[in-house]
Amino acid sequence: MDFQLSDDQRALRAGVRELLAGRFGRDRMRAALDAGTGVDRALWRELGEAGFFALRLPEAEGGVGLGLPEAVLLFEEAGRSLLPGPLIATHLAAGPVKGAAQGEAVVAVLDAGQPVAHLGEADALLVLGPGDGRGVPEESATVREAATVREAADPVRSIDPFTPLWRVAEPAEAGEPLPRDGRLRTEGALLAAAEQLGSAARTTEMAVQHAGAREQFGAPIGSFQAVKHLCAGMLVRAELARCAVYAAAVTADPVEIAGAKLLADDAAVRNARDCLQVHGGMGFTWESDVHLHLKRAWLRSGQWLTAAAAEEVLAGNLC
Amino acid sequence: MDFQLSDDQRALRAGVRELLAGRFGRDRMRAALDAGTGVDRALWRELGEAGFFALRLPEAEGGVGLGLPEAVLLFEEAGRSLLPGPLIATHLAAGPVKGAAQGEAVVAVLDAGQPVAHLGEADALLVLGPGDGRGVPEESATVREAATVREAADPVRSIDPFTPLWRVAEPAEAGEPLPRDGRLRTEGALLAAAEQLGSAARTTEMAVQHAGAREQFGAPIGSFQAVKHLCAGMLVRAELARCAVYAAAVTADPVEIAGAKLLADDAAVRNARDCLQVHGGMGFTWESDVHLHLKRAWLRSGQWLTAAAAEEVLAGNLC
Amino acid sequence: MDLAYTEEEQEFRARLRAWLATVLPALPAKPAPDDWPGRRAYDTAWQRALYDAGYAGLHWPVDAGGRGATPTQHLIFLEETERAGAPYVGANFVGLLHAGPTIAAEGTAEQRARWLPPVLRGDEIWCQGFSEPEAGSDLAALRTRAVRDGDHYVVSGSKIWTSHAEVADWCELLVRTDPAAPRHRGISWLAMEMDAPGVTVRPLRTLAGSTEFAEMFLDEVRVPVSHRVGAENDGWRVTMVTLSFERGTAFVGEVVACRRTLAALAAEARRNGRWDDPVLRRGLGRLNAEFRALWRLTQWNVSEAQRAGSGGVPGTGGSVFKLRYSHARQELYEAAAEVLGADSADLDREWALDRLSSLSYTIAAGTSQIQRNIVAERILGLPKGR
Amino acid sequence: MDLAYTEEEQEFRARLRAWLATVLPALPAKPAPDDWPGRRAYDTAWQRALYDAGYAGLHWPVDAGGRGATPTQHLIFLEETERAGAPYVGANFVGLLHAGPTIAAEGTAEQRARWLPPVLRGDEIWCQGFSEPEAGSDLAALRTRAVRDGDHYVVSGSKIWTSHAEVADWCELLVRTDPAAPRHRGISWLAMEMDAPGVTVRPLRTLAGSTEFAEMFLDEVRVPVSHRVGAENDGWRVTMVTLSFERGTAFVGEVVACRRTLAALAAEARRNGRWDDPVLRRGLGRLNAEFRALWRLTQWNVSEAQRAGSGGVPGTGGSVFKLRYSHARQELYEAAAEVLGADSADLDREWALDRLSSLSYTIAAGTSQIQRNIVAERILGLPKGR
Repeated sequence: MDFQLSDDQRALRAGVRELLAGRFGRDRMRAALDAGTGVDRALWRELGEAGFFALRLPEAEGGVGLGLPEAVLLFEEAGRSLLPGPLIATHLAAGPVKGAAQGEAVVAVLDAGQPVAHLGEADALLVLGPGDGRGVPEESATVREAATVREAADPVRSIDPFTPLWRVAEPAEAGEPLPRDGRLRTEGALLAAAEQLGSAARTTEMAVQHAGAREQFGAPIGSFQAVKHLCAGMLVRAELARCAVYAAAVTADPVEIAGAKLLADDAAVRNARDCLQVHGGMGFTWESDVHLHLKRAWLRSGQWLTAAAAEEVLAGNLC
Repeated sequence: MDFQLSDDQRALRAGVRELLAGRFGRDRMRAALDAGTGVDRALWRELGEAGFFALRLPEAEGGVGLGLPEAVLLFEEAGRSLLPGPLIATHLAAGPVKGAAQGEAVVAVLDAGQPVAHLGEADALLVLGPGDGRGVPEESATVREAATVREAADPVRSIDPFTPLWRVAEPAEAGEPLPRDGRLRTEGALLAAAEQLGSAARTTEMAVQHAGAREQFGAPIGSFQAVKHLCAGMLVRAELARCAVYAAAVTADPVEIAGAKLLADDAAVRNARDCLQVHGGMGFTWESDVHLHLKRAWLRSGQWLTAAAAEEVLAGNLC
Repeated sequence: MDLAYTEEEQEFRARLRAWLATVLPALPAKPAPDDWPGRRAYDTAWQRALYDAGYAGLHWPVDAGGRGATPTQHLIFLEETERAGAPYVGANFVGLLHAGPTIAAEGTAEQRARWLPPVLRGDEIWCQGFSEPEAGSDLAALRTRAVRDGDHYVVSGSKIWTSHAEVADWCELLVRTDPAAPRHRGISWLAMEMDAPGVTVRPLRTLAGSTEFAEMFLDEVRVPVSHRVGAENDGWRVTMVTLSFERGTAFVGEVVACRRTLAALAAEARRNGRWDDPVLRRGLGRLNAEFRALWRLTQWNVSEAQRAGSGGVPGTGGSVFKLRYSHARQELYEAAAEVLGADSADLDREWALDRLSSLSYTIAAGTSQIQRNIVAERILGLPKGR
Repeated sequence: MDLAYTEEEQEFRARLRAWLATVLPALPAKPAPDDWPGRRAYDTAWQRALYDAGYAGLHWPVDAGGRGATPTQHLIFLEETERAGAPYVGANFVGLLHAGPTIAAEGTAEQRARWLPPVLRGDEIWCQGFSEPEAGSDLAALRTRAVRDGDHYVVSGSKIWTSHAEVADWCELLVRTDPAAPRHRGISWLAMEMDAPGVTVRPLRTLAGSTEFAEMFLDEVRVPVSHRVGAENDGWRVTMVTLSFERGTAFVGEVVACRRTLAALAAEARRNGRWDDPVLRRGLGRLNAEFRALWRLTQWNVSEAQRAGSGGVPGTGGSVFKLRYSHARQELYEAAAEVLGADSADLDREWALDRLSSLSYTIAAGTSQIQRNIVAERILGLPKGR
């Protein structure tokens, strides 16, 4: 047993972090926010070239041939950097959907009852089967063209400025069946958990940085226990979520993935909340990045596997 | 509107506090604990003389002729002082059960599914009707002799050293019907909430006293924010519960009583927990009084109206 | 413990209710959130209506032009106006609830005569210039400087979190007049005209996307010395006297509104089927207990203030209320998100924007951390420090 | 990220499992909690059995008589013994897990030869005399005095929270040898014989009604200077070196036990019908996530220690674990009380006493408040102070 990152995994993580810092650092991120850019097609292709989407495709099929643990490291970095776009769906569609692996296609996801993120920019739609994560086995997903679905869809004013949402009618006709093994929902949940982990770790850093720099009452606010203990709680949440997410990536066990999603959702939302509290009034401004983490964390909590469904999976596992 | 204690109410509260300080101060309380005394018959009669049980009986029937608000002040003091015995049941039985009003009789309560507190010392048993607080209307209670029930009962090793418990078989035959208005369960819940409030306020005082006196790292521990904020949270819980309990006593509204029980249970249990945390290792000793408050608070949370039932009552009220 | 209203109080309520029933239907449509002139006009028209009906300055002392109402009458007023859906105090907030009372308590006869009547009539709007970017929780660390130049102060610095700055006539300003004095001793309270040269207002966008607040930049703004209320360097005491005496009514309307929201959430949950989830349903039940108790705590504090007489009660009791209330209200909107499910991501759905705004409750007007310090030190008497 | 055990580790596990299957059925009945001689005999017999089978001092360095096992092997050992229901380390705890490693790291050759073998063989039992009534979280405030008198120290003072004091042979004792020095600089580490004149042990009753701990009163107890480990006045460093290097294995058995308890709670809830309450059921599901993650965090910390080599890892990582674990375990017993309903008041029901004991988890061995300070200051680098 060696439950630590391998040298290759560390190198992979460092590479993605560097790529995102260069291509989607804070200035570009805020510029994209101001411009209302959802998916930047050029960046999407660069992500494709970097193997973001083809990561788990076999090398024989033009992929990188890596596994879920490596994918989790990538999506953790995406969560840290607030990278927008339907990354998970496009990653899951790599292979079956033409162009997804290369970042030529943008693939969004349709999960019944949920608004569709980035429908306006998507080429194709992954339609999840009705498996609800509560023991009902997941049915095979299908693929549809985005354009036809968009015709009967209405844009929603999204709470997350980086994630445009569309409300769609339930799809009447079936799409193309996907030659996958019915694990899309659980894999999606795991990758969303990885994004949440990245966000939770990032807001911890932001809170610590602010607490060390901001002075009130003649001292850095981080020297007051009230602030100090908020930050400590954030680290604990992020680190426990990290172990849950990494282990779930190694085992790919649906129960472990449910636990990872539950803890990572919790860590992302509560850490963003605490980060905002540590930032005080400054955290309440649009200028601050804290709210971008919080809003995305809220959205992700409702996607792929909700807390209620995850808790039922985890309870069912006890018997 | 004048939602503050009247002069008479203040005098009543001061009187009871004085009575209990004299008759059940800390030394006597600990002596009773060491001796394993449950109900002290002499004290019970003194409580009777002071009007503890006859408080709400009309003066024409030999009572004091006061109402629920005054009763709540009395039971709050009982909760503060850790006074043991089936106070609520005896109070509720005053009038219908001979000797209860005077403190000559000890009346315990039988609530289906619950262990019976102080059965071994009781003369009579108030058998609650099956109304469950969730909207099922409360059926009339009955009264039975304690001795016959005791024959088929087994003593339980009680978590609260002041509250001996007995497990009883469900009563086969009905007892004497009680000429009351089917409000015993709600009134019992309110008085239990008052006891919880007294306990919550007392553990707040204990924590503050300890935090001001105990020095660690060269300063009173109450000067550290971590301890300070625990104490502040305790006061907030106790004061909110106080307003809920007092208002429920004035209105006697079952929904308001459900809210009062819910908040007072929460305040008593969580304040005792936080008080223990503030006391550190010393709070973990038998010598400390903190655990006596916690154990009683746990017991009371399960009596008369549980959190689950209270929440359903309060939810039902929203529609 | 008496929760029944006196005959006089009931009459007051009935009269008010009758008046509201007459005037509210005739109100114009509410202006858009970013239409500042429209909002000013709307809010001041409502203040004028209150004035004409004898409700302006209800809680102000009679000698300041107010009605000298009891705290309970003020509570009834706030409860009934909220219930009836009357306009909120809005742009009149600072004038009626802070600057006005400060001037009434500490101003000269001349100052009272100049500034108080226009507030009551809705003729003039005030904003507040207290917070600064570098002085958030630590208000006394404020740096905006005022240097005496003859019969004027020359004021430079910046302020933040100023509501209605775009349309205010006056600003109650805390400035440092003696940089050498201990932090709390070198501060003065000034009334600054918002159209004075050197005042720049820049809207501040919040995370809710709105511009409810502004930043204010002061570049050598000249303020007459006669616009100082209280003695020079005594501004901290002047403003704290007003801040620290309240009558328990600060959140009356909000609690009423929260209880209405909670009932609406239950109705929506029944409609969309989520009511069948006991976790959600019992959570709403618990919130019902919270807000009912917060209402009772309000009545408790108001009754205490009523007994204390005109002095009001120290604001520390307000910290107990604010601590619980701000967290309960945030939980209310989290519950709303649960009820809405996936629709909670839709900003056009009810409660979605409220959820965002509610994030400030544990920060604004004293963070929960500061409030806990106040409760622990000033009510419980725990030692200061650390 | 590799969760698979190596072939060598799997063999180690298989051998251990086979051995446990042989010896456990032959164990005598467990003694009563208050039968101290019986408990000593039971625990030391088990240690002797481990010694004979080659498992004693598994994690000790070979040159101290240990087996030099890797952290992962130690994890496997603790996991398997807990799973199999083997006796807990019990009375051997301090000797094997603290005093022994301290002597191994800081003792002279003579001291190692004298004290280590009897610990490994289960011949001698140690207890710990660190905490004092006036020095709880603030351990360095200890007051027990040791005054040099020729080749002895004369020790007077009192200690608290000493487990197994009634039956221990030796006590690892922290004493103040230089009252004039800064708090951390005047402390020495002594090995004290428990039957020395002047040592009085008084059982300390906890809120659970049991006497797991004792107070120890020292009245001019003479301890040979040769029983001091490390230099005079260097005892703080001596003991912290041992405390601050752990290999992530501190709570392996406990996490395994919590997961077993959780499954048993689910089974009981199914039996008594409370499983149908979604609030309770989903709460158990959430605890499943917690304890699964705590198990993974354990494996993470152990793997980190394994990579770090013989030095182990700084104990700060342990603070992250302990913070979450102690709260999760308290929640576990609150869930147990929910499952039991009214029966939770019955001390003879399973989990009722555990619930009481669990109240100490957020206090003992560093309160959660102290742990948060450690995490904030030593891991996150926030400024000390306040």
